Amino acid sequence: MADMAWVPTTMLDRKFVPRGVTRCTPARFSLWLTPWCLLLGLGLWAAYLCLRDGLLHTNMDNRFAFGLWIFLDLAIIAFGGGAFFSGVLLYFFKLKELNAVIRSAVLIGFLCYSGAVTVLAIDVGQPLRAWFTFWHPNAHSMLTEVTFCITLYLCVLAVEYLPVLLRNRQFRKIPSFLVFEWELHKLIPVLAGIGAFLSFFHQGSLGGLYGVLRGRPFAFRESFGIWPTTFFLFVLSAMAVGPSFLLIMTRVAEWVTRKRLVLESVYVRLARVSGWMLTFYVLLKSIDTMVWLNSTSRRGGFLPWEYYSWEPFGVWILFVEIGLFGFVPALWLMRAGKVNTSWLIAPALLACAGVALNRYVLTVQTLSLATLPFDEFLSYTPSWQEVAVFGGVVAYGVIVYSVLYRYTRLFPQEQER
Amino acid sequence: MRVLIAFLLGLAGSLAFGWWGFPQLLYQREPQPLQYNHKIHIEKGSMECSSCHEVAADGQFAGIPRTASCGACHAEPLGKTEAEKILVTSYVAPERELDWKVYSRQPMNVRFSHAVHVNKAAMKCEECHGGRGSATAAEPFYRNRVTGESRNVWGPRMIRVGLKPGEGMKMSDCESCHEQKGVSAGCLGCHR
Amino acid sequence: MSATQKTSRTPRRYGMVIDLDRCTGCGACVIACAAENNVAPGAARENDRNSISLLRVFTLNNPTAAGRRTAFLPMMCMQCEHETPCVTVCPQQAVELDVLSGIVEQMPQRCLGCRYCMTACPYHARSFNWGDPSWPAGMEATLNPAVAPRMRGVVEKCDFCQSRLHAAQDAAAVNGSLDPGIYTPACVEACPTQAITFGDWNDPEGALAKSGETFAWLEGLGTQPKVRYRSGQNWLHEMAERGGAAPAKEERHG
Amino acid sequence: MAIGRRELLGLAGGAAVGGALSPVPWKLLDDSAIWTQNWSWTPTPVRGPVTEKFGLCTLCAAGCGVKARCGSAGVFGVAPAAEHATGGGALCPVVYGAHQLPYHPRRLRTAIVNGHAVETKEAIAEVARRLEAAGAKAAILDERPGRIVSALYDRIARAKGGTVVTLAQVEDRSLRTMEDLAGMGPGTLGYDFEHAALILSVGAPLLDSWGSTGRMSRLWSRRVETGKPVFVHAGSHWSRTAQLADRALILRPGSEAALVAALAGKLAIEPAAEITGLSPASLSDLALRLREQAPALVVGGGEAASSGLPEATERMIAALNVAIGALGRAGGIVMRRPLTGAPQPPQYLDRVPDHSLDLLVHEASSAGIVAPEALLRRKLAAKGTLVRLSAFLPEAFGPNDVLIPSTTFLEGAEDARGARDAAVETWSYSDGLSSVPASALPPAEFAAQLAEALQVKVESYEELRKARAAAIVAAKRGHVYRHAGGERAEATDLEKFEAAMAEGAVWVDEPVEPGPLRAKIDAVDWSAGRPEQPSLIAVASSPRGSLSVLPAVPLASKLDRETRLYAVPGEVRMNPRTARELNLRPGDSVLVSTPFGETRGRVRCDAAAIPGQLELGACGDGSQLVLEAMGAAEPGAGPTQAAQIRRS
Amino acid sequence: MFPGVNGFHWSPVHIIFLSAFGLVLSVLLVTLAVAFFRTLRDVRSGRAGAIAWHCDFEDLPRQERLCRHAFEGAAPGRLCDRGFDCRDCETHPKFATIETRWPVTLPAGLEYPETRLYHRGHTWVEPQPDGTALIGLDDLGARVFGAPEVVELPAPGTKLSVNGAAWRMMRNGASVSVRSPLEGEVIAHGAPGGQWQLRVKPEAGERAFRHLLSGAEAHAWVNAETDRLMILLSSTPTGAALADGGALVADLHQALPDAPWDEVSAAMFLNC
Repeated sequence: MADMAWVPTTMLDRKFVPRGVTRCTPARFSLWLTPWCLLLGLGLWAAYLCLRDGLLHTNMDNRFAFGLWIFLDLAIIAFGGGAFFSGVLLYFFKLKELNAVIRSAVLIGFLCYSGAVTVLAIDVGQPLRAWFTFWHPNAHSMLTEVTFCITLYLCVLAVEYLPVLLRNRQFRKIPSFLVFEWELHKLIPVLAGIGAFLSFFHQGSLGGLYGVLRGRPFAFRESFGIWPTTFFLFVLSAMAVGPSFLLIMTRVAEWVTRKRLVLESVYVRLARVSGWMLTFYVLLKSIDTMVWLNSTSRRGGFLPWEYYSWEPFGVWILFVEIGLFGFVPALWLMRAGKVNTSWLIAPALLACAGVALNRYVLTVQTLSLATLPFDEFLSYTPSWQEVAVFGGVVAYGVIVYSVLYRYTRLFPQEQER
Repeated sequence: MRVLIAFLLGLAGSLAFGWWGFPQLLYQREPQPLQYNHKIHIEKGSMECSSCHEVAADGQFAGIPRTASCGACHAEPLGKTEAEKILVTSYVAPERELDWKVYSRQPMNVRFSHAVHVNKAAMKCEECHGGRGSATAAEPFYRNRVTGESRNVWGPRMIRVGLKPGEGMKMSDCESCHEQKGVSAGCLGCHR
Repeated sequence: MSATQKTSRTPRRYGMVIDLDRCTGCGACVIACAAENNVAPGAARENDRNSISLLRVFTLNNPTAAGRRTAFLPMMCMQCEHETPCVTVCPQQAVELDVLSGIVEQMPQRCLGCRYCMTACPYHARSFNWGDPSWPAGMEATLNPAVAPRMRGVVEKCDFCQSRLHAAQDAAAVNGSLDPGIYTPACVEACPTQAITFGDWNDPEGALAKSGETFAWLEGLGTQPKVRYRSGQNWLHEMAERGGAAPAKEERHG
Repeated sequence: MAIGRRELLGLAGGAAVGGALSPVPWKLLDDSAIWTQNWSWTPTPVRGPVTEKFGLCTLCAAGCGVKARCGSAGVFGVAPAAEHATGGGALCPVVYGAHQLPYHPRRLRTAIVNGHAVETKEAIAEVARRLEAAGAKAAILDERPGRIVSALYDRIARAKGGTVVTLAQVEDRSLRTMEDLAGMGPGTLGYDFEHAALILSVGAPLLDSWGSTGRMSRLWSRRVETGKPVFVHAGSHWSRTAQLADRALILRPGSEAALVAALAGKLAIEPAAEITGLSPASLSDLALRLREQAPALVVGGGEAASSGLPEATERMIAALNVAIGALGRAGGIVMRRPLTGAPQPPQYLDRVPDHSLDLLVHEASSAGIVAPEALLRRKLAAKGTLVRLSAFLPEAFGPNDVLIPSTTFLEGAEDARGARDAAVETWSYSDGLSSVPASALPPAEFAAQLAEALQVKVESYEELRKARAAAIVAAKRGHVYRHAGGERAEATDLEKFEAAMAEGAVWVDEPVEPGPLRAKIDAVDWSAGRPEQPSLIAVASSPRGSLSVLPAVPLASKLDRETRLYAVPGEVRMNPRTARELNLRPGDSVLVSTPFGETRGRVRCDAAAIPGQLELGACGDGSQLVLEAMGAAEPGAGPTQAAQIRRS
Repeated sequence: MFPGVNGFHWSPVHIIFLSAFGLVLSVLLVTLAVAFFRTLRDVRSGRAGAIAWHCDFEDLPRQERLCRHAFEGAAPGRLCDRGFDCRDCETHPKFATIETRWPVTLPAGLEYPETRLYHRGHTWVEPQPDGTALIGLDDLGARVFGAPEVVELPAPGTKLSVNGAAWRMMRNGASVSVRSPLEGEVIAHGAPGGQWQLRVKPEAGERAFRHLLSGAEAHAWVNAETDRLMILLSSTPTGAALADGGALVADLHQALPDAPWDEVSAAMFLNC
């Protein structure tokens, strides 16, 4: 497509576009937004149906209490882990290249978490009572920990993103905003610290959600300290997949905006960090699987091959998750410096697919397997409402990211070209 | 400077609405079918609480008596009061049930056992219902538009402090009394 | 379990022993339970996976050659005693193992409907109100006044007919005691062959103590269920030992 | 002071801070949570005192006594009456939800004549006119003969030259053949299971709400405790009784005659084994035990959802009973005194010649016991009309039929005699417990108004009831069981008797000393043909009695569709291998056709089903078509039919 | 969660759980509070202007952050990392000694008298004998912005910081805050439409004027600025072509009414 004149034309639009960077015309921008707005509309309509008549519009039932929503929530929260991990790497391990991508990371983290919380609000039978978890917390329950941490972390992410918002052309006209932004920017490492603390807990307790299920031998894991091993595996996998997801999103942003947003060294750094974490995660996961298959589930009276003797959950799913989506991307990402950087998106996608598959298996396969001898294997397919609601959340993410990319400076290195 | 004034104006406005306007809007006043006079029944009719609100032998609590039990004495008007005329003409004669607005009506999922509290724990009615038993007229009934419950459950004021008996019947009121007496019933004790 | 529940009387641990040889799978208990607990008649969309069934009777086929071909297994909430899966996972303490009666009590008015307890329960004893329960016109007159109908979006489970527990406690309170004693839940009253025995596991001379050798399902998980079963046919005992169901082998038809 | 954007921002900030410090957000948070508990569309029960009353269940002929819990809005719960002679503390599953029948969506509110609504009075006049016109070709179908209202029907029929008929329920078929062989009147024989050591049921669903559930359940409990009686079931498919029986003989469909002949010694073991598909060893072992484990008896009657075994097979079963000495022996088939004061027992509808009736008045007041529609149509002449006294709108009714609304469970004044299989007669009555809707006519009221319209002088219901009570007291036999206290009393004094009966007590007759009875069995034809073995057979799983009540009780879906305990109506259950052979997949909608009709359903695969058999759920809505397809109207069509199935 | 609610009891798990989250929440609130009060302190102590300039400087496009010595070729292409505050920049004296390499002539029609010192934000400073200094808009700035409709001058007595916001000018929608060339206290306002806008009392000593441009350096800088102006105007849809050597029109605003003046004036006066 010819490189059109990329100068914003309408007055209002030009007032907000940061100076010195070029953005497409508002017409083209709204053309880009329309499909996502339609998807958002469809999602809102499906959500309205679920809120009006209750969850009978979904295909979930008493045996499949968790379905597509919980699986995808866990997946996008794992992908949103890139925010806290790149924050830690930048402010504590001083990896200076990540400065180019930290604002986009924080925004992606915020969108993933707020999207997940919105889907949870619809997935819960009585959204108006959501505050009960804060008023009558059950400290033993993993879900209480998740609720507390995610709500707090959403505030932390919002505060972390505030400086970027305040640098917008119109907000900076009020000098005290700029000064507040400057002072806050100096304290960002503190926020990154508590962000990491919170993320460690809720990524972990999302994993712990399944590990503590004494009644579901497929998911039950022995405890290491006071948490089941899935607690630590989820944290590690979030750290591993966060940078990869960031790499993918930045590459997609470059492809959509047809601009060079970050330097090559940033991609190499992200890939290498993700590679190392993924290797560490896959090693621990293999050990944990061995322990689980041979001792934990046997004690519960379940034979290992029972879990994998039904279509479509054959033993292949275990090897795909650890092998194809585990070791292969890990080794590929670790050789980031030497291989062609533009191909790095492939192992990143594999890593993300691996973590998503892990969440899928723990959610859907756990519930489909029989726990009682006279049970039968069950299957579940999501209804259009479930897919539409999640489509709506993805659309919300894309719309907000596009708007904020246009009106705030997400990529400092963007103007280098 | 003007921004500060605007800020204070907004603050004062919303505080005024919150503490004075909102309660007016939240509760709607509903009339009782007739002005029942407890005092005259106790003194002239020489009755006490359990003659109408009695706990049956099998533990069932009669609650507000039905028209038939009023009809037992009031087949014809005994006195000259307006309320009694209404009772006889439009309720006892056509045997229509009185639609009383109950001040201490708890939601459907709450199980308050008068048998346990009155018979076993020998509590006085006044401890929870306050002076309603000796009132000469039915006090005005306010219903919360959102929850549908009577205002006597939350209490007359927005802040639930200094509540006299009969003014607050929320879960925390029952709990504090149970805590003092050291008899905690757990969820199953009071919910059904 | 709220530790500060100071017990005003000797706590009971209600439980059941169900004789699988007596149960003929007629289903009287299922309908009596639904009528007692104000469960709405199932709408057309409700099937065996999304209906409100606090008590369900499973059909067990005898994989071995010996003994009767089928046994029927009534299964409701097991009121698990140790590390109750649903109590430990509920984020807002809507489920509580009651110290005074051993019943696992579900509070529909505090339940968010997050359904985490339903994934935690290995016995599938919990049902969720996927839509608003609705009765045909006029049928509200047949609602049991002692039980509060639930609203949409909350989880429900068997609580050993707490309405009858409360009625028993009220009756006992009139003559001075707080102990509801051994009352009769709806399914026990309805069972034509008296297959379900309800009693108190704390009571050494009670009906449960005298019910001989009993077994429970999924005992390996260590949740100590309080509903136990009894049967003379040992193929049932063997099946109860095993955890998850083996893949559907060729069923015995002869 | 110019109001700029900054000032508006300040104002909004102030309002926000003020709002957070005011009770508005926090009170609304708490109130909205409470609002979700008190939604106006979540119904709340009516408060009020709870009382317990005793009543009579009229859903089927057994007539069990029930304890009803009544709140201020009517009956809200049903429980067994511990001491009732028939119920005896055990009821069938459906009665626990029957108190919701009065509010069934298909409740009939107005009378319907020729397709449009009329006043009940007019409908009665129309029925009277048609009865007048039909003369001898009119019949009144009374499903529960021996009640007081049956006497009214008897008088009306006799006055106009018509007849009173009844349905041959699954319990009647075996007994009536035995009564014919023994040359005794209908209703004079009963089963004495309590003393039996071995019960062989040929197709009869004994443990599936057969006869009166209470009696069979108590029998099953004694079986579990003492090991007696031993249940042996011979049938063509794994019915619930077969699954629970100590020994189940699954024989080739239609080969019951060969089995009975072999057991009676009239057919050699090898050919019989070859015809029935059973092993010779099991046949000879059963024949031996029938004679050794005395007292043993054989119960015929076939499946509930079919017209029962062929007449010849029933005669063979009666002869077998005589051969093993079960007739007239304790623990076998015993004599039963007819109910004192009851009218002449009516004849059976299936013995009425086909297409011989111009008018059939079908009194199915309390609930539509599954009278197969096809059987009624078959007995009516081409332009014959069906008059139905029913509390519910039937699934299908003819253009010139007459429908008259009636009372249902616990509404009208009803009385009930002993179950057909009982060894002794009982009698109890109860006045209605819940309010009768304006347009509904209790059966007694209907009979009285019909008699008045026909200018036939009949006594009133009260007088007949008093006469029956006086007759029973005069006979000085039997005892009265009172529920309240549970104690027994002599039936000697009329006032005490009537007071007890008004409270729902039950009168039980004296059992007859089992003396030897003779029956001519030499005339029985023992020829047992070889049924051809169709590749695919259809089987109807319809538990007899209460569960096959139409319309299904609102909560009955908890038994089939919502828990899969029984066969799900509208579903065709088959073994996965059979499904593969017919290349059908679960969920396909199919059309099952048999020689007598066809029915639609959805395929469901289940590893526990028998290869080569299609199991159709035959209770609840849509079961009329299934019954017709299973030959419920064809005499002797047998429980299983050859079937073809294709995707529809 | 709070005492007195449903028989709440302080079990160890609750203590750990709630104290952990209480801690995190309080850290978050404290961070926000610290940032807020530091801002108040900065605003009150007048450092707000400097801090605001520091943030703006970071977001200026690259070619606007060139070092002063890049114009006359001493350090071509070098970016300034101190926000144009050369007063205590140690590399500035080194570059100052290198003599200029490129002959510099002023574009036609612009006069930049020698007596004045020039600031990168297109303002000139003229020290007065009585120790104060006059500040006004330089020729290029005046031509670009033309006659402003509204001018908001800081009240006498306010303290200005180098590169901080001095005064604000608005003209049909394009509003610009002019950078202050000096650090000091405003003494008096100039007459509206007059040569100079502010009289300021600078801090003592030569150090106050070290970061201002004068002479040939200023001329080289003005040349670069006119080139930048041409690029800015040419990329606008109007595509006005300024042929080389053509004299600059007195008021560009009038000449090209539909140019994106908000963007162009922001670029010229170093607004972000």
